[in-house]
Amino acid sequence: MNIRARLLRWETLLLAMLVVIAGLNIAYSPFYLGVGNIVNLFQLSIEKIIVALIMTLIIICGEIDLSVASVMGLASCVTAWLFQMGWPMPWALVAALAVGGVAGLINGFWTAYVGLPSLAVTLAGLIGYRGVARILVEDRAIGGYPLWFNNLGQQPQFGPLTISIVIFLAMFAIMAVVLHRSALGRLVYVMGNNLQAARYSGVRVRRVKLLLFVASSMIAALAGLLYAARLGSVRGDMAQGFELDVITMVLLGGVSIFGGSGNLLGVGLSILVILNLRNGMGLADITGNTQTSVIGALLILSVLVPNMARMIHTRWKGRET
Amino acid sequence: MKKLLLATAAAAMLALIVPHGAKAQSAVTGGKAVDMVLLPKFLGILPFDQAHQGAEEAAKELANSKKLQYLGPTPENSVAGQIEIVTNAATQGVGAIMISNNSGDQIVPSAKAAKAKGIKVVTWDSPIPSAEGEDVFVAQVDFSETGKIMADMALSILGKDGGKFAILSASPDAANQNAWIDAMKNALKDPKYSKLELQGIVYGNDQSETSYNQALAMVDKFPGMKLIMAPTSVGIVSAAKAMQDEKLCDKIKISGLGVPSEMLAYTKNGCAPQFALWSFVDLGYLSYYTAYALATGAIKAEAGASFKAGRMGNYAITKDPTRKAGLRILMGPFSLYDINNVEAAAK
Amino acid sequence: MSWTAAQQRPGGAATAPPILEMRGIAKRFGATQALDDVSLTLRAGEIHALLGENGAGKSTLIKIMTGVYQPDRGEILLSGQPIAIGSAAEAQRHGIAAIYQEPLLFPDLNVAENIFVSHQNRGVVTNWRKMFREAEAILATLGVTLDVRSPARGLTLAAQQSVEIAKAISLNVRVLIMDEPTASLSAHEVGQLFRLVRDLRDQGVAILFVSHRMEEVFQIADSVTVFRDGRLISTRPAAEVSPQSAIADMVGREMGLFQRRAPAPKGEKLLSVQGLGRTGVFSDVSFDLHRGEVLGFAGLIGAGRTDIGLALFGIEPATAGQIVLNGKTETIRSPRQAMSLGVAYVSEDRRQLGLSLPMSISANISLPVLSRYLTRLGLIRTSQERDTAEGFRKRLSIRTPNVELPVAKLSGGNQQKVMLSKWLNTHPALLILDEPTRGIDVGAKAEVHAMIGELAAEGIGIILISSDLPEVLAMSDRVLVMREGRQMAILDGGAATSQTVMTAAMGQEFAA
Amino acid sequence: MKWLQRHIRPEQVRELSLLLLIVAAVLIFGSMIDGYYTSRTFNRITSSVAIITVVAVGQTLVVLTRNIDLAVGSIVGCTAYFTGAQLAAHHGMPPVVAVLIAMALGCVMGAINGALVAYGRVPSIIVTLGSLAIFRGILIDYSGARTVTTDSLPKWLLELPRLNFVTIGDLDIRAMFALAVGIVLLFQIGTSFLNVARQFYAMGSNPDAAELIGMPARRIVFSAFVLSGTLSGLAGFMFLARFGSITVEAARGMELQVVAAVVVGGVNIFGGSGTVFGAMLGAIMIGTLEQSLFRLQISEFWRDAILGLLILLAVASDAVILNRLRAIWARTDLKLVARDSASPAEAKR
Repeated sequence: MNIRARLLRWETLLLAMLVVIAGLNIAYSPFYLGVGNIVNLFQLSIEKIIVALIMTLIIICGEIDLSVASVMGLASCVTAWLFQMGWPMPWALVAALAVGGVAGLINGFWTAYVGLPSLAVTLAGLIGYRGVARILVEDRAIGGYPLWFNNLGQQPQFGPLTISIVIFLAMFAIMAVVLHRSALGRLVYVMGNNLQAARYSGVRVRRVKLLLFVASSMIAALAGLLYAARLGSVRGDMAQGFELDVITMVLLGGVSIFGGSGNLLGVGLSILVILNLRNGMGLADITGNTQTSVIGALLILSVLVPNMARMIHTRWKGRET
Repeated sequence: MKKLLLATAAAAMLALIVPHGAKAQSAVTGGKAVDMVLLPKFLGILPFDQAHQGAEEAAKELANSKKLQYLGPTPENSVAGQIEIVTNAATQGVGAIMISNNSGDQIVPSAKAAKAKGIKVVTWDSPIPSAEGEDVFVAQVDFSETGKIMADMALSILGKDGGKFAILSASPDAANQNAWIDAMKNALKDPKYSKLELQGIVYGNDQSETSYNQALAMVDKFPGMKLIMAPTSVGIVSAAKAMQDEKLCDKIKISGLGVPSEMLAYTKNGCAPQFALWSFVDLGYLSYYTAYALATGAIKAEAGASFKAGRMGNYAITKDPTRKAGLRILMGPFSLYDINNVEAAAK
Repeated sequence: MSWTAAQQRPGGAATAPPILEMRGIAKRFGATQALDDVSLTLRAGEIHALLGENGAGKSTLIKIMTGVYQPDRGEILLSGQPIAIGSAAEAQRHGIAAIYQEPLLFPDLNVAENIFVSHQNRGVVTNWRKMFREAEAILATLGVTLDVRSPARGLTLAAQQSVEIAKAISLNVRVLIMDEPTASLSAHEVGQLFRLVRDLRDQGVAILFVSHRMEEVFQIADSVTVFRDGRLISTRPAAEVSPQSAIADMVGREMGLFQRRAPAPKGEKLLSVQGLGRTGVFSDVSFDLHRGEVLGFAGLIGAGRTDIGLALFGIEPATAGQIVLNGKTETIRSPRQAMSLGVAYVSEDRRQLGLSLPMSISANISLPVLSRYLTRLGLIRTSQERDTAEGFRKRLSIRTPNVELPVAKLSGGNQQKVMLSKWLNTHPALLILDEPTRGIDVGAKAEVHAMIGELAAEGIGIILISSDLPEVLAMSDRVLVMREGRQMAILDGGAATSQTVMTAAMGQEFAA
Repeated sequence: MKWLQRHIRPEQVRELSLLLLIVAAVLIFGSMIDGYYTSRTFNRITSSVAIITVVAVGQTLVVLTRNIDLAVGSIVGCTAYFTGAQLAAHHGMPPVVAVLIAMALGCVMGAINGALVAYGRVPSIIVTLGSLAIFRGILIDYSGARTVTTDSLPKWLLELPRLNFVTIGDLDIRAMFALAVGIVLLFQIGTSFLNVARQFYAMGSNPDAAELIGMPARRIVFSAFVLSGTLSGLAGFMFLARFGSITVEAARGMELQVVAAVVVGGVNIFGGSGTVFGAMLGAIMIGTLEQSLFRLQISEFWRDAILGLLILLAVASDAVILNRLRAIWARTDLKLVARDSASPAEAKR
């Protein structure tokens, strides 16, 4: 790859954005560079970015999982409900992960084995899993978990890092290896590019899809539990609406919604861009709709500006000859 | 001069209702620079904006050179957004933060972290249920009182013979609505209200379209229902509109908590003959005074402390009887609105 | 079928007025000079064949003529007037239409609408009844029976090509460009197509005909132009050109046409199929295949040849009959299982079903047997992958700077070789080749043929499904002829001639 | 039967299976709920789906071109609020002007999306995910946290939802529902018979081919978004009329309801196939489930779980029915083609 191609790469653009945003943050807020702030910056969105990693694989594979936020909610509600019923916390956690796995099996079964579009299946899941969570906790807020559980989400365990951040970093490394070095990752790309060709090459496409949906839901369940640990209290609306934020991160990372292209480096950078932007704006007392509008505009501009540059470039070139 | 007289008169009157055990009032001296954040449940809703006005008014009176930051999340991101704002405020090391808590106990870890950094955490409108991480809650009204008021309104609308009614709430997770509904259920145990029969609770998620559809559906689901009690300003308007559109106002009345300017038409045409609310402007004003007093060290967050909150007069911190723990400042009282006073209040 | 220009009209059309003149056209893509000072004249009532290996610049020229690309230099004259063709729509307004090698249909629109979709002056409102009627009429002149109301999704390649042709005919064009229109047609359909092309020619349409099938070119063309490496090598009346000289011009050296493969010694019995069938698709197919044998599958498109391949490979499993492989009765249910039994199926549609185009050559080749390239942790050993790919690059002379290149950047012939490599890498005992030379140039074709011979000699049993009859005849030891889902005959190499095969394919039963 | 199969394709009766499912749902609910078959039930369902249906028509057009418009909820909210504010300020405004204002505003917002997608070449999901937030943000700023209240609106507007278009026996067909059905009919006929509209299908079916044969690809995508925006604007007006009090939260999350209606209605999310009629049936299907579930004597907390399950079942059984139909057609097709192709060959001999 020559230098120009490298410069025009999506990841380079994201890196440039990240540098600019970090620079502005440093310039405008004395609090930005504090260790506590940097930890908070991750910590405040840690569940979303964990889910964004597996969502990357799902979208590259040409599918989508809209039910992740509801599964997050469901998992935390299952734990809360079982805990309230008197289960020991560890078992309640295991049960919640298992419930996540079941949700993934349901998504995967209808998508891979019945052949329904994943958008439709997981849209039903978005409503349905949230509904099950609601049945479990109704209008209650359930708290009072053992201290060790709350500490998992709230207290630093590894130097200044919380266990969630460590899980995220580990999972990023694992996902990067899976996506870019392993057989599964290769199959994910192949299926996203051309599902029929994969099938005609003897790839067990159904099994791979099922696996991805199960992984997606189980990771979402884990993220839901981390969220519950961080907040220390569980309600029926846990993580509601997170799916759009997660998908935004993945798309800004340069992953095509039609599957087949994108990489984890891009998603990692896009996560950093969004988190730093949010943090910087938060420290500059910009919140609410202004913040979401800025991120929305960034999302559009990040694709629009390079496109426009390319168009102008080709038009100029056309004039030369 | 006249104003001053009025204010003094009001203060004197209020001093009478200040609860027992009030010590001598601490003086709240203005002119100190304190970074303060007012955090509504989310942006774009009238009551919170009114509270903001009240807080600004207080800020001006107290000549705080630091600008009051009115920061809030978007509605769809309320919980996570509130937590984020509290956390960032802690990072910035502001002096005080005033939260209309929409996150139940989920905000506790971040509020505790803020408190640990020496930030005064005042809640208003909606408290932290467990009171952990909270210095004091500025209660608009007594939450048990709310239940009684709602039962009273129901009885006065339905008449002595009572009748069946149902509740249209916000979301199942709305802590103050849940508290009020519980209070009402408690109140209903009083034989005075024995003729009132609660048929069920329905949720409109504080969205006008959902509330509207839910109100219509209630008509079918609860046969014989004569009243919809909606302790939410969004729900009550939508329910009233729904009954009006279906020409059911003769059979089914609407009541609850509503903003007079939004309810005017329905009170006038008899769909919603009576409803209640408190002044959000005053609530914002009082919250600011409280937070400022705490942040400047004029008072301490402990039962018995009292202070003079500008035009609103004297207030004291007491234990919150409606929660297991926590302190509160009770603003009160309710304003009841009906055909006689709604027009004036709507202006 | 004739191998020379026997049916050519005397005198040619060299004197007819030129309709479209391309003068000194040049086009460069990055470092590649795709076209270099090319001039070509198309005359009314003339079928002009354009020959050249893939990458010779034929497609670029066609795309310039249809307004997809703009030339860097040179001018285009239409009836003597210089014109600019800025877009496909503009080309259409000038009466220039093209039929591409890969059908460009709209899978969700029905057949009739596909035929009329590019009409600019369809009016405001669609008159479906009229459109169906006209579509049926046009297809009838083509001798094709299709349900014009059915969506184009799911049509076979041949049917799709028929729709493309119908589309061009419906436009009343003055210049018709046909880029490999016969690539997926069977001999019978080709005959009908040629009848139609001649009709168009007689109506004064100028036709540019691109094909890799020599015998067809000389059957129909009035004049022949050969491109090589973006340059025009020769333009001559067809009568003065022989297939051999044309090929020499194309590749720059002398080269033989299809050599009949010397029959290899028959090995033991590999596959025995008894009464194989799939409900509603094909039925009662029985044959044996020995190691080292090439069994040709001939028949019209849609006769069920591909479906047998798909059944043996487990994509669309058979519902009746018996498959005995290596002496064991097997029920093949999935491609995975088929592969484990040593079956490989090289699909006819390399873009849709064969390759993952944006991915590298090496990744495509290793895909079916990825497990072979894994470390114990399930990671891919890319160096080993690359070595395999390099091996095949040498063995099949795949022309590419390196094996990390995306397959999309290769020419059709080289893509086909990648496909072949991919399946050879599974070390198959039974290799099913479905149209292995569709749309690839003469040179590559010869290489594929040589490869088939080598593989057979190594003892692989090969099923060769092809609509290119000379190819089937030259390569096969025996030929199985299908018609409408039924097996019509199995002809021994000696008995298989174009005559006997066609008769069987058209519905005459032979005693095998 | 043969004749039927020759002239009607499964794709054309695609909506039939959904219609059957709706009828089945109504029958099942009817047997479970007392007094279900009343004009009131009909009214509840039709009124609740009218607005969604109008937006779903626009969404269908966008989805047909292989795009998606997630900004519709924000557009509906913005137009409802803005039109409401204008009507509150100018009571004498003629109804037509109010409708036009709403549609014009929606049109402008749709045009912004469309321009970015078609001419800026930004994927639609990115554009509309962004503008979903931006439009809502503009609305929150513009509103100054004020609510458009019912009493500030002119009387004719408030009476609009109660207006009957026609009354058949006990059934009142409300004007808003009639309007929605009218729009569906208009666009159904348009997309079936207008050559310009057929290009939407072509674009979504094979964008490369569309461009190659000289279709104005960008203009098609652009106009799909403009139409979606305009229809959302109209829906915004209907929203204003129906709900009266408009906060900045109006129609938040509607995009998911609309996408659900479109997907359940059988519009292929990857473009090229599906009809606006199907989208309406999808909206009616979901509306029926929602409204009927409410009538069941079950806990408020059980509704969403059952709704999710029913939507999944609807999509699945729809797919199953359609596949069955296709299989039946394919089998007869084969016979027909076999017979047809046999004849010319024999004639030749």
